[in-house]
Amino acid sequence: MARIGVFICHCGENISATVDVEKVAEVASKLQGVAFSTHYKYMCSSPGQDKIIQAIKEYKLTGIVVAACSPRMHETTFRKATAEGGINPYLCEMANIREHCSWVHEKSEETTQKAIDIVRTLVAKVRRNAPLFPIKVPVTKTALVIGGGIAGIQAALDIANAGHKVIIVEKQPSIGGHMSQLSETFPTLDCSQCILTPRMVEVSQHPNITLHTYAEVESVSGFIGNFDVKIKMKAKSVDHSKCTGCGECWQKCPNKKIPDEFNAGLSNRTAIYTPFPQAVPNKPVIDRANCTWFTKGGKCGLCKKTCKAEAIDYETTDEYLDIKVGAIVTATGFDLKHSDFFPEYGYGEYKDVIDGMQFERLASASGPTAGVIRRPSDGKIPEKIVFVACAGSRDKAKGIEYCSKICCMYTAKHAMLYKHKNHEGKAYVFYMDIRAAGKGYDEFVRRAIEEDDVQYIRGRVSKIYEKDGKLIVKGVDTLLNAQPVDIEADMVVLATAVIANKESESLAQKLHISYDKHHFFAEAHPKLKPVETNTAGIMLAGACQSARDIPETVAQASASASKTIALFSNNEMSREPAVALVNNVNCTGCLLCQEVCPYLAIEKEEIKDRNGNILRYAAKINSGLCQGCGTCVAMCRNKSIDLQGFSNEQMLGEVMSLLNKPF
Amino acid sequence: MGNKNTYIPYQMRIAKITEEAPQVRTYRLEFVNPDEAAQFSFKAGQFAEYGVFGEGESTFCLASSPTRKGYVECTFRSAGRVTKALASCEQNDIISLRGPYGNHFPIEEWYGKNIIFITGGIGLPPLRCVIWNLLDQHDKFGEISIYYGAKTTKDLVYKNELEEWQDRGDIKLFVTVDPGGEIPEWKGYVGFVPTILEQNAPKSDNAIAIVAGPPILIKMSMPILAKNGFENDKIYTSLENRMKCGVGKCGHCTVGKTYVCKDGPVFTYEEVLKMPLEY
Amino acid sequence: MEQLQNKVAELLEKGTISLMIGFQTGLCNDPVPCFIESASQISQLIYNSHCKHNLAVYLHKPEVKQAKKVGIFGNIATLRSILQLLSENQLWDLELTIITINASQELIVFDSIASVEQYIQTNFPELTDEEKELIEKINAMSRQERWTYWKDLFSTCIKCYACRAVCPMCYCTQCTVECNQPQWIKVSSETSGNFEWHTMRAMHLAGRCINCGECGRICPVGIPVHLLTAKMNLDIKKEFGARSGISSSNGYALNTFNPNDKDGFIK
Amino acid sequence: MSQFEPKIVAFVCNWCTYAGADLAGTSRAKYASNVRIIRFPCTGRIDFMLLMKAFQNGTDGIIVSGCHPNDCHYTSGNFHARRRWMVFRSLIDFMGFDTERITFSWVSAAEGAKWADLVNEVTEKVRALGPFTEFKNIDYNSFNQLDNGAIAK
Amino acid sequence: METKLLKSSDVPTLFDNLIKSGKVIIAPVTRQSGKVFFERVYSYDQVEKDYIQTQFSAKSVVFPKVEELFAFRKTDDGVDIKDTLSSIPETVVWGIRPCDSSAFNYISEFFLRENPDAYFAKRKELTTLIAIGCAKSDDACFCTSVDLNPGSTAGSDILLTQMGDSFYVEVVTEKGNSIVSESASLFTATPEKSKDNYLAKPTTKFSVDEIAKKIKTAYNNTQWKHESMGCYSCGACAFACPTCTCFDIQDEGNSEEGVRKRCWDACGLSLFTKHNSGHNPRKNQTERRRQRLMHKFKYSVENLGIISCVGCGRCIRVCPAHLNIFENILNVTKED
Repeated sequence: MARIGVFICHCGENISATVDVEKVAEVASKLQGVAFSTHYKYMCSSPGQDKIIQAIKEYKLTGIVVAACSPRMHETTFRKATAEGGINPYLCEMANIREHCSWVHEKSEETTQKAIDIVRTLVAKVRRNAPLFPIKVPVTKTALVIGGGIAGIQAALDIANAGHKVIIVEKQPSIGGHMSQLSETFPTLDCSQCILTPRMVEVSQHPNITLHTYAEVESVSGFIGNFDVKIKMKAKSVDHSKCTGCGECWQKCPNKKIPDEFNAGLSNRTAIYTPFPQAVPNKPVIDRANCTWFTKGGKCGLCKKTCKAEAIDYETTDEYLDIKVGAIVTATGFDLKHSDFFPEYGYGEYKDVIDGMQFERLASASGPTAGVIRRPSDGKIPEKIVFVACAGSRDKAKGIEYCSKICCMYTAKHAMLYKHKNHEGKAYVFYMDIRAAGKGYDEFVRRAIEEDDVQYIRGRVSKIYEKDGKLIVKGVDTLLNAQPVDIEADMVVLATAVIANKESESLAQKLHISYDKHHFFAEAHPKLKPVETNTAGIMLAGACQSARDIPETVAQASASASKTIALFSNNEMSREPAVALVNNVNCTGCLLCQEVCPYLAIEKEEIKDRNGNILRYAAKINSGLCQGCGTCVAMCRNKSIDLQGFSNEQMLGEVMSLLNKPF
Repeated sequence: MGNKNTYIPYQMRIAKITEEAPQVRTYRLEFVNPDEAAQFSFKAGQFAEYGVFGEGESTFCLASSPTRKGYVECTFRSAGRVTKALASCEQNDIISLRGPYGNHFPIEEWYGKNIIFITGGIGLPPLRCVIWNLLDQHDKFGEISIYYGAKTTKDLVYKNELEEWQDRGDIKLFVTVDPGGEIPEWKGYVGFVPTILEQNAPKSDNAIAIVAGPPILIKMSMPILAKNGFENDKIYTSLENRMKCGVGKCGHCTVGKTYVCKDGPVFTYEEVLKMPLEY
Repeated sequence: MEQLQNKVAELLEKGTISLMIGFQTGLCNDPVPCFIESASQISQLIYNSHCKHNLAVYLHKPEVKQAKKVGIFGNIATLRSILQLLSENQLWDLELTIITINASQELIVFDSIASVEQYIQTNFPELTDEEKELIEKINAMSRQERWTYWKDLFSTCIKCYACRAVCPMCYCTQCTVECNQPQWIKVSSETSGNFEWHTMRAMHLAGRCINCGECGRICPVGIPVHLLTAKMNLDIKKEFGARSGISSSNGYALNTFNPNDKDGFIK
Repeated sequence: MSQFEPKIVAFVCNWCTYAGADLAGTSRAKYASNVRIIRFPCTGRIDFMLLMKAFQNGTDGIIVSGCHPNDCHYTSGNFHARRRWMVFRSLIDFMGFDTERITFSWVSAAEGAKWADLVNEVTEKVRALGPFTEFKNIDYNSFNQLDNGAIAK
Repeated sequence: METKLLKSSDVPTLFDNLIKSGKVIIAPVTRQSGKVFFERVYSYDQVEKDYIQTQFSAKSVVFPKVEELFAFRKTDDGVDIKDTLSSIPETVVWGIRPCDSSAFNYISEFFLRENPDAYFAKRKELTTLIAIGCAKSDDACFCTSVDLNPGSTAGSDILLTQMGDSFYVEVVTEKGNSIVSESASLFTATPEKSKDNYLAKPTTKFSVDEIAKKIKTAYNNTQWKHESMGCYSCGACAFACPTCTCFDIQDEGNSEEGVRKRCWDACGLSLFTKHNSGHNPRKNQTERRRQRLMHKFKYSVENLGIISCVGCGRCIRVCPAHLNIFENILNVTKED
């Protein structure tokens, strides 16, 4: 039968003070299957471990029980020692007679008896332990980056520069994301595009990066190191391999009245278009929803006629691309809450009440006004602008209790930019608190207040309405004991809340990652695993996780990149072998277990005869996905599933021996 | 057995363990109680109930030759609850043994005849007993040839004895492995036992054929033997039905009216054909 | 009855089915299952209010599987069993034609599983009054009384596994009582072991049992085993609002959960 | 005579309650020594058959404990377990088991103190109930053996 | 064979004497399930008087449902084995029906003719059967079809037949005689009488000789499939049957100590013949059902010269599917 070695640790005095270790060792030596038993002052010390290694050799042990502290403390230590002794490390178990016994009970017969029982239980388990071998999973050294904003760009470049292939999927016709829309960036006021566009170009030219714009993730299956992803390539109607990006087509396009997303609706674009001049790739797509050819059924066709490269092809359809990747970085960014849920502020009703992004475009040299700040209604240069921070954020009533984090800073920036461009103009900021905790942030706000004398008013705006060409902003100044403030403004800028991307929920479901009630993706651990998700191999970068500014986003992108690179540093990863296995001879294929698996690790297997006819179905567990919770094991009616390391034999053995029953 | 209580087993001490093949072990068992050893005798082809206390009993043949006294040997593949427990035993562990049970090969009737053994895999052990029995009195028999095969070279049991027989030179030994089961240094045949049998077309005059092993092997070999003129009553085989008691009581092994445990396990092919197809 | 016989004859004729599972008259006019493979046997086929067997259990038989195109005469219980079995990935290897006779004695040949589901919705059977009464009676007992009640009954259990054999939901090729590594339940029949067996059976059927009551009806020693699963079903319906055998897609309350499940009993 | 010391088996999950018990240890909380812990990866792994076995083989009380809802290391093991326990509990109650003898509890890795209290509480409760003999008494005097010739135990 | 008379009013006294004699008394008892079982009784009023047939036969007296063959305990130099033969008590079975008694003849032959079974032998030797002839029968009864009848004495030690307010006593064996002589005062002498008017008259379903003839060729009858289709493959019939003898041998315990038991098994259960390899010689219920019936009416005749069916009808009463053994037999012996 089994030849088990039992090693009782004194843990200095920690155990021996209340437990009679000699007695435990002596009783243990008589247990069924025990070939050797001893006790020692510090089992975890290297002489202690040597005792194990020696005993294994000397007594040809087939199993080890170390009665000492909690396995959470030293299991790995002793399993290593066991391995050194020359037998499979998983043949070693720990009996916890410190935390669960010596420390919690007084010195007494009972305490010693309890220690003995614990040891007996674990001996019974080890008698049924089987050698286990870490599960090797091959790693596909290609990363998928979802989203081509600054987060995605940064992550992609870091991974690509480490020498791994990267595939970027961007749903817009161009990468760049929100950052490409910004005018200047706080706190340094350097031009956003000037720092971004070089990176965009780098991406497009990087030998390790494949870029799929105007594309979306359709489905994701598989597991860490081995994801199978289906990508939907939306029909561009333009063959980019032929297109030279000359621009003839969009100048000719008759359909010029389409609100331009890039300029936040402040200007128009054509049906065949590139989002912005520095777009990457700088080649157009046809927005079929607005193209006469598609809406009016084959009329127009001007672009096709003009295109000398003959790149225009109305026949193209959505295509699907299957790729295999080892890791996924999710960098899908954010949306701005459209302030139409603020009737009292008249957004949408009054042309000159705009949101932060629209102001960015007005202030941007590449914007509709070429950087001159004019109000949308009549193009006049506003003399008074009111900025409203926390328009929606930190407002339970509006369902958004969180802080959007970037508004304080960009509002200060906006006010500053306005003052720099119109020295005579007046800028007011209504705020709740100013959150400027970042390198050079508070200085930046101070500069706005002190050098550019922006008027900061602590209080909320209750109402905005139009009165003979002016926007009347009614608010209170809480610092002047809540006395009402009315300002006649020419333009109002609302710092509206940062919210999750509207597709984020469906994407999370495709990726099987969890998300919070605001649909921001959830990290695996708020402190210690801030960029991982609860699905191994899927990382988070940027504002898809929560509101973030650029520096944070970039830092996190690099963090998720480094996680990916670490994963790719091995050809295969090895996982703990504590996984469930199906006995597919007995399995009835009811597959009721599929439901209970949190990791979707259970698949349907066809059992065929020699001629390939299906005889029956059975469950099959993907050991790459299985995390070994064993929920399926307990719910399998005829015990066709078992869990390595916590097998039915072992657990039943423990129970029976604990009650001192033969089994 | 007389009035002795059939169900009280002998206690046997494991004296020697041989690893034959993956999952296959041979135990040499010695009686804990020497007087039992003295009175214990059996004939080639009989089987016994081997038990692990606390786990239960399992049926397989007595693989050593009755001519070798003082111990018995058994060879088994670890498959079920009992055989797994048996396989986890170590030298000097004590197991239980009941028997010998069943009929035996009518060796005396074979004097002067040529004997052909046809078997595969774990089917050799029941015949090994007969083979040694014959070899120990070889002069009484004609030519002895053995056709034995296994899936792979690894799965061949009694490797040393196969060599020993090879070297004796007084037996024709055809050892083969299934196609794909061979290793580079393999010198024996490659192919299924029936194929090899067909190629070597054994003569049926004054010959006895003994077939044992997996059902498929038996099924495939019979027509070939027939083709070579073996009559059904010259072909012997040993059935291996599920058994519990070994003495014709528990009913598990019945094939029609026949209790394989007490009327068998050794049958001529003629007898087998008379039975319903329930083995 | 002719109606039924003619219909089946027609189905056999057209080759829609090659085997019909129905009822025939047995000893002292009890209806007993019958298996009709040719028009010549049609006359055996009967139907009356005593046709209580749950014929669905036969759908697991290899002999029936061989027939492939199978017609089955089903009372509500049978229909529910079929739905539950479908939801558990069984019966995929059969081409079923399901026939029933509704309350107003009309013959119905279901054209699709969907229509069976439909039919069930409108004819959902609760427990029989007598079952309800018994359960009430047992609930009313003191704990000790309950214990003795069951102990007494279980002590007569001979582990013939008839309760398992007649249950359409007990289709495991190897039941836990037969798996001996480890040996969960003693092979020999002793009261404590019998307790284990019946607890296990009830747990495995809780939320899957479709209350046909067969197990109780046929128990050779007269243990009302069906009450255990019936009780469990009542509780599951109460706690989780789930019912078995009403849908062919999702049918099991215990492989899913609701984060807000009551846990008053948990400290 | 000395008071009856109940035998209590605790089925706990590795991530919460086991760690909780460890914490009780490191913080030197003192509690009744009647409990014996069996470690499972997750409450979802705890098979009701094991609880049955424990009862049948003479435990006087059982504790089943794991992570609080939403804290499961495997996200949903404890939710599934909770449903199973509900059913199991009402089944054995229906069969006349004393459900007082089985206690379900959520104990997190941070609740060392709760663990200690739980053990004391259960120990007291079960001690008050006395030894669990019902199972022990049912074999060998029943119909099965017709009373004629089973080994006297 | 001696015949006597016993007043119904004296039966309790006789019963008390039996109990006083220290023997284990097994008699029909009605359980709360409403079914009648043989059980140990301690007084006459526990005994069920009005029953046609007990749910299970009395074979468990000599062949218990679960029987411990021996207990073992590991010692330093071997294993200590102690069999249970010594603990087998003297037993009297009261109220067994003639069909059951005659079944004892068959199982005795089966267990004792070859490789005699020590446990059975001991139990049989220590068991006395006091049978009571059947005043009533039901549709399931068919003893007359297998050459028995409600008054046959075969296998019994004593046969009682109720005649009005007294019992007609036939003392069949020496064992029976000793019981009678122990309470001699209760029995009055009486001449041989005809009990026929007091006994049930179950209808005869078939002629056993004819069946015996036809079944020789029945193995390949196509009816088997149809006849066994309804069978759920549970063990109820075999467990209820007075002549079914199949059993399983199981160990309980561990290598340190435990018991080796034998417990009833049934050839109808699907795993009965399954090999470890997964190969199952009797895969389908058709074969298993056939095996059971052929054994009753053909194989046991060939092996022991006795039909192993006594027409008690239990298998019919307990069958979940209401399969009917005599109908089956009749059908499979019809010409194909």
